[in-house]
Amino acid sequence: MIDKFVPDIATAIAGIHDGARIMIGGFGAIGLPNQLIDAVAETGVKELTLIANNAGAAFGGLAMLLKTGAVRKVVCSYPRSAGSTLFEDLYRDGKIELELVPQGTLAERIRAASAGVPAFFTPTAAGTQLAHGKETREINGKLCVLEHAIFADFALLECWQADRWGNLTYRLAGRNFNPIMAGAAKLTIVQAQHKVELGEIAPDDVMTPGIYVNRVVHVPYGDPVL
Amino acid sequence: MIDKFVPDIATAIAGIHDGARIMIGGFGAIGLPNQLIDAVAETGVKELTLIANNAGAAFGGLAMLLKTGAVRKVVCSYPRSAGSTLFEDLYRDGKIELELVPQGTLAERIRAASAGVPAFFTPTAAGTQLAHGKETREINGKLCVLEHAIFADFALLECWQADRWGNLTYRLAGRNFNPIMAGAAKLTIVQAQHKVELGEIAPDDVMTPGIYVNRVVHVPYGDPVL
Amino acid sequence: MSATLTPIKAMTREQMAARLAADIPEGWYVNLGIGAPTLVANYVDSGREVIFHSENGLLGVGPKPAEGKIEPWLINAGKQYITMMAGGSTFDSADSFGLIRGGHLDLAVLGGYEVAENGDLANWSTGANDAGPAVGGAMDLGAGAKQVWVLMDHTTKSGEPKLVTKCSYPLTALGSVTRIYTNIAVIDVTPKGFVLRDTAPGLTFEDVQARTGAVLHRS
Amino acid sequence: MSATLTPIKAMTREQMAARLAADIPEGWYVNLGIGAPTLVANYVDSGREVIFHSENGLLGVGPKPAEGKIEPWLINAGKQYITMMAGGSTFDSADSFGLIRGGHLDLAVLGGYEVAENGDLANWSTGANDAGPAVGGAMDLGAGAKQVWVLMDHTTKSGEPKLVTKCSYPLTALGSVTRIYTNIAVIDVTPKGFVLRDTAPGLTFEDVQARTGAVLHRS
Repeated sequence: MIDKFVPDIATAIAGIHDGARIMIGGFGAIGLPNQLIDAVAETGVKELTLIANNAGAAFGGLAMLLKTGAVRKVVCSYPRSAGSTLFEDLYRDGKIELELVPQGTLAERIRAASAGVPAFFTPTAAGTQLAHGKETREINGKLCVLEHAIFADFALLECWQADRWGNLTYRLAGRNFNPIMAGAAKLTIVQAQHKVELGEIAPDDVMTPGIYVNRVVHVPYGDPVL
Repeated sequence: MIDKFVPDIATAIAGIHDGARIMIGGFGAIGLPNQLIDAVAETGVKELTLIANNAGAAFGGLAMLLKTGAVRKVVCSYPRSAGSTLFEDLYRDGKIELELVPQGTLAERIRAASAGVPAFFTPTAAGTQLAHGKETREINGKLCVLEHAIFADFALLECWQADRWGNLTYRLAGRNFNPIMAGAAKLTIVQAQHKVELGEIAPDDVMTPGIYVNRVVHVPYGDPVL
Repeated sequence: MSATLTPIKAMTREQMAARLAADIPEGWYVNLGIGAPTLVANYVDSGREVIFHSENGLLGVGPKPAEGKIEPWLINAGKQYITMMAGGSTFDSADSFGLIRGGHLDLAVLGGYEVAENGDLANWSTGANDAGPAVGGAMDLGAGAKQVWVLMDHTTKSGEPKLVTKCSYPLTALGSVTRIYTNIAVIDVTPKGFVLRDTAPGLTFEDVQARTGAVLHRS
Repeated sequence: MSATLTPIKAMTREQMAARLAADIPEGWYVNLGIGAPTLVANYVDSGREVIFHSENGLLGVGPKPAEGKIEPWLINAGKQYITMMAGGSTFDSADSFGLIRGGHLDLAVLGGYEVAENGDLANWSTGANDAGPAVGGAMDLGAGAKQVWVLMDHTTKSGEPKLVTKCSYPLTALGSVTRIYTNIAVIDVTPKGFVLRDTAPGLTFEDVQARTGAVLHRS
């Protein structure tokens, strides 16, 4: 019998190692796998590369990882946060690297990794600083930039419902980067608000098919806080 | 008030012209907009390019379009049909052109048009006849082929539910190429089994957001027949 | 520059947003950038359906939630709580930016540091020494939307023009801005350059030209 | 070639499918190509969960529907009615082939015209004069699945070998086949070439070698 549920968070994150490339779902404070991130921070792993849309606020999850010095590099579109200068301070002090990627290019590069598309052309960022050093080509009269798929070792995600095959649903704005990161990493680890029986999610309602998911842990933490 | 419903099939297909490039949803007999296709065939338009996974069976929809000589070229992955030699006969007689595309490459090229990705690399078909004349490049140690987005003038789709904003759902295997073609054409025309009130489809259940849809006609024809 | 100019009565951010909102046709799909552009949603006449997109994966964004009626799983790109209208839909970030990059948005309303007379936009970085640069979806919106309208003050706080012949800040997108709504004017970006379309009450063409860093054309 | 060989008792398609099915580990995600590979689903022990994918956008395909229990909106890639298991899911064609091309399938079971000793597969076209060539998802599956097992007769009806040093028909995918289940043997495709893994009851290494168009290695 296939059962992707693991008994606890420690088992869920087992194997995350120094130097790992980790994707983290979420946009702002919604859809972030905070309990998984906290647990990773507690393991004391170092030299991580994080791939995520944001780089954390003042407290919790991502901020904790950054504060403890576990992160060497961040690949993201919007590292700033209204309530915090944590990232800026580390960046200015040269303690963290940043690969800044336009949000749509970031999303598409992650989706490309999952979908077996090693590289693609996009008009986004053509002619700007963020395309410096990248191959360009005019296609259909538009200057385009060649962008490559972003792969990771681990993806940490948050979902609304999960069954034992790893089928997932998300709630409203909690979807964001979570479905596309599932499948872009060698190992996909999910924290789920609700554990449901196989078949409770109708086939047409599954948002992430279980094929992309390796481990699920039931973490009914309630509503996110901004 | 936005209302994408049109009163009848004739209004839905108005404007389809000689030489048009038309995408048609469906896989096998499921999810095919047969009533729209029949109506297009009856208008007598000619020199069409069809972009679809299959090229019709012995009767109905696509077969009728082919029989009437309306189609100059087919872009598809699997023009053969168990019960029919209609396409093969036309092809052997030089009456129809074929651009044969691996199914996944076809789907991704259509999705690329909708998603603003003008071209992408894929390992599929590398080193085979179907990559002849195409640019290739080794990426991450794998030979890949450069493939371009496929755009169309019109997309004819079939859905399960639709509301007046053009939000759509599909039923089981009826989804297939329909959601990705919505958005790859200049004008997207949908036949819907069920007309529902705005808000009846919950935000998380919408499969094709109305932004991709221009016209919807209510055609409650019942179940497809193989 | 500002020292030599007569004081004028500029519009407030709310007035600018209302002015822009009135120009959005019914049925348009519109993305509102973070900051002042977000205000535009408050000024679209409720009898006119305009469908707002939020880059984090939402279409059909409604007004701010009423006091005590917050849905904790609904935020916009600016990380503020929002509501959804009947007919709203959700999707993932790849689909959300496919929608942007694929040219399906009728309009993106963005803030700006500078707009050049050829439509170049600079709105993500004020320079190379920036501590912790951030871009978000600005470049995707700039490159992808059918029209890009910029909502910004006409000059900087120190009176320097923000409508210029050539942007000095790092670019967001090339040649994409089609119209600019400022606190003193509405200006189209056309093949011949900036064309004055409207002014704030009581202002003349010359008032606007004096505060613009490039040639202004009469419409 | 066939004239010089002693007659042997080959396995039926059903026996070949059952032989292959027994080798699929629990928990694998598997695509079954149209034709004979489809039979494999009927021979996976019901106590062992194997998740079948259908290229038209389904995961968790179950057995054939019982008489009179057809769901008209559920077909497989071969356009036959199917059922879905609890835990099944549906998605569009781009997602379905993203799943294939992205290397998420543990296994694709395909039919074949020829397999070369370097793993090249030819299974979509018998030559240039083909009237109405068709490829479907074969090239995507050949390039994308982690393993490709081919289920086919060991020779053509006229006795010509289908396991060869080099394919003569147009290729489907290069170097992707990892194992071949035929009506007389199970053969691994390894860096040194074809390695015999198992034979049909009563057959010897020499029987299989005599019907194979390339060198066969003992395991």
